Amino acid sequence: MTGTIRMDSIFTSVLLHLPAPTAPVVAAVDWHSVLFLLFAGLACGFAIAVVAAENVVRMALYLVFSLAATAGLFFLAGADFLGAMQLMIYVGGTLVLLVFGVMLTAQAPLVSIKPSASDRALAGIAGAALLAVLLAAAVSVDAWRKPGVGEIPSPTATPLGMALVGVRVDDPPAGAPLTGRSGYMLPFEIVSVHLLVVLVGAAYLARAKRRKTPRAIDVLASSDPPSQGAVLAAAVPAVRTTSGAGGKSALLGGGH
Amino acid sequence: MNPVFDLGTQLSGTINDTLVVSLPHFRPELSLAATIVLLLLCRMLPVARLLDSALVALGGVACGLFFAWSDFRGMPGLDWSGSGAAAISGRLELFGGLLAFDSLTAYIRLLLMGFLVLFILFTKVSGIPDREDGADFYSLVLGSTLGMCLMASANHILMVFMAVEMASVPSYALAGLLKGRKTSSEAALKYAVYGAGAAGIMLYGLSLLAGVLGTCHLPTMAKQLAQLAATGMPGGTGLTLAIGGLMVTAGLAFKLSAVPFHFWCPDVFAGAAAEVGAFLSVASKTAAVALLLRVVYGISVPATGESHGLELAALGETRHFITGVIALMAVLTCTLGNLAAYGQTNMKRLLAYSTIAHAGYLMMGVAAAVALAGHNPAAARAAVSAVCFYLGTYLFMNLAAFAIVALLRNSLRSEEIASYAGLIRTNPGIVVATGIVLVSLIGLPPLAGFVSKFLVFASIMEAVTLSAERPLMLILLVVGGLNTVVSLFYYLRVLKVMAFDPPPAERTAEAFPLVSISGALVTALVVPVVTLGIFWSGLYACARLAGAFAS
Amino acid sequence: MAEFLIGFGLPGWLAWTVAALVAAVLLLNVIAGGALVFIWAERKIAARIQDRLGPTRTGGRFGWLQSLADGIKLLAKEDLMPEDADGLLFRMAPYVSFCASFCAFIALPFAFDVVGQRLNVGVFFVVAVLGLEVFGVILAGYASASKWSLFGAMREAAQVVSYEVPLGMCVVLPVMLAGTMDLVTIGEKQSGWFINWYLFHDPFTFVVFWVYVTCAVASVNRAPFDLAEAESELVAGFHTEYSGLRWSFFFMAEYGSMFLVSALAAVLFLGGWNGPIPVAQLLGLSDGTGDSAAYAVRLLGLANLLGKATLGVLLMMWIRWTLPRLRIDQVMTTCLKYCTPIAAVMFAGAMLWQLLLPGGLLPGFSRPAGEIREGWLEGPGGRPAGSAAGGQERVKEPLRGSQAQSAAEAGAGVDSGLATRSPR
Amino acid sequence: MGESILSGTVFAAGISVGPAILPGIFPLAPLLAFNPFTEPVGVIHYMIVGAVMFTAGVVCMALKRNALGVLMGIELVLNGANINFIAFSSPYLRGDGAPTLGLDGQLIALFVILLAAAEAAVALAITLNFYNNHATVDIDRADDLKG
Repeated sequence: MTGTIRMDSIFTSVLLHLPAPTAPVVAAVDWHSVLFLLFAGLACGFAIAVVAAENVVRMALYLVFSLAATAGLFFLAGADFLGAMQLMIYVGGTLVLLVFGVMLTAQAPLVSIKPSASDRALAGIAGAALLAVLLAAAVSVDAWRKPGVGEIPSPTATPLGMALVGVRVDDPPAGAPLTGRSGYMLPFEIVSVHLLVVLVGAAYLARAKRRKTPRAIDVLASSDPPSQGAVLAAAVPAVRTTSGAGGKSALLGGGH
Repeated sequence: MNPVFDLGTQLSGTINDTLVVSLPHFRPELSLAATIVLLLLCRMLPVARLLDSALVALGGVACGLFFAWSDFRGMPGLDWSGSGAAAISGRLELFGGLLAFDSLTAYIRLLLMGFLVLFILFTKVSGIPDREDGADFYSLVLGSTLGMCLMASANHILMVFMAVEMASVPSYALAGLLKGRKTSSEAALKYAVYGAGAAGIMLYGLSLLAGVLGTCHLPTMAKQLAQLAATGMPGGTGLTLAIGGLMVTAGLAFKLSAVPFHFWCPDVFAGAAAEVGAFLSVASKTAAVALLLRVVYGISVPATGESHGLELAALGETRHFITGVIALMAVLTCTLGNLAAYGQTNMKRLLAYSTIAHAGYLMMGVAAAVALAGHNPAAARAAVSAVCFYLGTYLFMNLAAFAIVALLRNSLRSEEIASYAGLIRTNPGIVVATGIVLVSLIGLPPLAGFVSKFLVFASIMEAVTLSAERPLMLILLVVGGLNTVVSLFYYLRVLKVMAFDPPPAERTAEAFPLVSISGALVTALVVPVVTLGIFWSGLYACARLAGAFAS
Repeated sequence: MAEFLIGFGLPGWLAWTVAALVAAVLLLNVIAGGALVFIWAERKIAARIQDRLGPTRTGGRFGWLQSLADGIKLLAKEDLMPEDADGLLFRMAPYVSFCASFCAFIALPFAFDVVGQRLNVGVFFVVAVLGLEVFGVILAGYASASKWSLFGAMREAAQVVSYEVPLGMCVVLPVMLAGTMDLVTIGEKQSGWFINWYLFHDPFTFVVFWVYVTCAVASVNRAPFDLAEAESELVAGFHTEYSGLRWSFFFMAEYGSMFLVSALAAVLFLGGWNGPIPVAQLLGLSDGTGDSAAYAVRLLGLANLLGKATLGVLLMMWIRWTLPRLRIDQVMTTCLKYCTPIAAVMFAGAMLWQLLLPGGLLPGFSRPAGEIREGWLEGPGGRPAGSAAGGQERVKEPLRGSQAQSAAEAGAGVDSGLATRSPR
Repeated sequence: MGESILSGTVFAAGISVGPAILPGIFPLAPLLAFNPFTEPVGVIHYMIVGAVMFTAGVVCMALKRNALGVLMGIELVLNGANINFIAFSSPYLRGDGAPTLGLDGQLIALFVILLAAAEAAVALAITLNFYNNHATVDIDRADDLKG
């Protein structure tokens, strides 16, 4: 325990200026388990709250809490870097984006769209069944039911970084097969191409189309009714859809 | 514990593995990635903006095709005579085991690249995308294809998931290509939501499998699984593995549009542009079948080694399970696809159900291959070859079908079957071309579709006689045959409308003549459908080499 | 401290809880006390820049007690909530903001080893948690049921998400130079003369420091990037509808964040707790020479870091009262067209510099030697042992999770979890 | 370890009867015998959290009519899987002799986080596009294509 807990040192060395007594530490409460329970409770509780909530903004908020608590679980499991990444990318990036989307669409009638009671009952039953199956899958493996050995994990940032450039510097875990340990340079590089493509796609969908001169194919009217995004629609090649679907969408389109 | 750790050795090993072993076999993918960057750069520079993005994409893809072809030619044991000399898969593990490079990878990549070349030509002719969207569209298409290439070579759980995501996520955006249209945005939303959900379920299944087996590397997983199976799946691992396996199957089935995960397919095809439909139905399906083969073989057929025989025997039960699941889904998929195609009035929806039905036939072939794997490796190889051959012919058939739909849409402004009525009076050439494609899709001689269907059914027949799955394979055979008969009617109904119904009164525009750029494109796509029905040995030799992956 | 309490016969769990509470309260005081001082400073500085006097009455000529008076006023103020507001979210928002700002302090070192929880991924943790503050603002904007608030929140969301990109790139640069994300080690690697500070490490870090300053100002929503609360257009932006104590929580969060990014800049670029002249080292004092010496050295380090961070906060105030507010498109342009590319190029440049000129241009000033890696070199498997960081023992230390929602569990519980766990 | 204040008094009753009532074949029995305050957690506990999150996500996807709600469900699903991967990778949680993924689990989780971000970006763009065209995010209103 030496040299690690440093808020103590403010107190011990700065304020009290006393050496810490060296009594043996006897604490029967396993704080790791307690913290696990706390974070697990938060993660599960808020996950269920996401399902139960009807207001989409609150759903987003509960999701933030749930995923932040998941980051806590990651820290507890010894995945420090992953915990930080979860907070940074997932909670700080993806969810902000999601909340952004919620804000853009959060008009009064859309904030809480309630599912019907029968849907709810059905989803509840299906969910319970699914949970039972998954729990059975988790519980039935003997090896997973053993308590953790509490082997102290080493910090993972450097081994992760090295693995990402293709060199594995971590020890193979005890009992794991020796083959099949690969470096992860390929996914690290290729995911950048993926992110680029995805950004292009998202930008394409999100940007308003500014066409200077409509093509001949666009001038011919289509049966698709002008929608909310009529500005965008003007530039889209005309393809007549089925008369049935077209009529239906005309009805829907007239509705708003 | 590791032996004495030496960073220098490790690094030089990695560099060697990357530069000398892996990258030379990764050139098609690299050229795709480079083309994507080039496409975006071209848009930034004022001078390069004058360049048509279709040309840039075409250049890059042609490069990729060249590399894929040289890779394929470089495989040992390519035998054009088809005399049955044993082909060798030439299996390599790239990037430290993340990817497998063997004859299947090379073959599927060849198909994908060839498809892309034709596809870009097709989109250039059909006019979607226009110049302004070109760079976006082709970036998405190439990015998605990059993922599909990885699907064909995934050898690691991460790569399985990542490849599926890389292939899918750009496809979601592609489905919403016509972004001002209600149906298109609806199609994109449905595709994205269902696709992401399926990917999530697959990931959970993969996590269970990896957790039980303690590794993420597919061949190692097979080894571990064999060990577990040899000791009788101790401690309830069997249940967990089965649940995990089923969840993975759900994800794969979504990509294959197999029942019961098919419901997105008709809606997406109907809502998205026909061009996107062509891409999804051909490329996406090809890659999905390849990934199915990869995962199924990776898990249930151990790599050759000193204990190969023992492990193969130990995994018999696993293969039985997998065969059962795939065969059941194949039966459902095929039947439902063909039955639902009946009521369709929209050509794209009809082709969507046709795609579903064909996924069913392909899965039958895969089921036969798995059933045979433990009993007769040569027959299993033949079954894989049949599936690969099927994929090759399917490329031309479906691309031609969608091309006809897209080009007719451009001139007739409709994708309804009814609007095709009486086309034979004005455009007999188009009707003949459509007829050839549809008859080939049914699987009637003397067209390409017949040969591929024949090969698959022959493999199932062989599985009936040789494998332990006799009743199941018999069912497959019967269902496959019945389905072919059923499909006859709805394909021929389209032809009947085209040939015998009077043309609609309000039709103003003419369909395109066969002597035009559009007509030339259709001809170029239809000719292989005919020739492959007669001169099929060349493609079959390639497919046989691809089948060698199963050895 | 927990060991100390246990020495008095307290049960372990109680001792750890008390220790955690003390730590939490200490951190809380940094924010609350800091806010008091900084609000007063802001008023004075604003006044001086605008050529007036600022607060002059409460507490004497300089208005020392102005903030305290403000605080009392805020406590006494009626707490209003708009009728259409979403009650739960409206109440929750200030605390979310404040908690995020507060949690980031857990991993911030105030002097060598004086840190709430020394984290192996300290830099990332601080930046990540700081980014969560935006949720409070968004929630406040939404829950207020006011269009001004919502506009402010939307702007904030767009801005913060965008600026995290260049900010992250800037932060990665010192991480690359130090070879670790542990803030304590990063600070320790800059010990010695000021020339060792990463600011002066090479021209690229010097440039990137200013990019960091820009991004940091933007990410804590200070002028000229304070579009979320642009009072000339949006009344008061996201906190238009807030008053009283809840409003003050937003302010505490803002000043806490300002202090935090300044302190982070100090640790990453400005030598952390190491002064420009290594006084302690020249006097022969170090951590090892005895308790009083260690005490003095740490106190000095604490003063150093607080001073640097305060300077950073004052700089932000100076900027605020000098520069006009940017338009939203200018904000985005600054981020995407300037900050991000500059940071990327500087990153590449610093990398090349490390590769080509590892010793630096001035050989006279030697940098602290020793490769600091995170334990994989000193593992048990017969590997060569890496040299230790700053003489500190770096065994594979257990990782204790600690970014709890509140500080209480974060500070302490974890530590004892270890204690219990290790004997197994 | 044994003389825990909490385990000795508060939990003793409930814990000790757990295994007695439930026959050993019922696999949940060891879990009920788990004293959460004094015993170390294992892989199974993380997996339960993962399963609950996954189920919540699936139910969310099936139940919510708001497209953004469905996207939130997807995030939950992916996180459920991620928790599993982390649990399998952790040396802290691994039981004696259990298979473990080591760092691979963390690497996969890392890439899942990245891929989820990419997926969310596209899904969000699609949703906003849908909203532009339909003036709603109610996924049940997306029924033009069921013709």
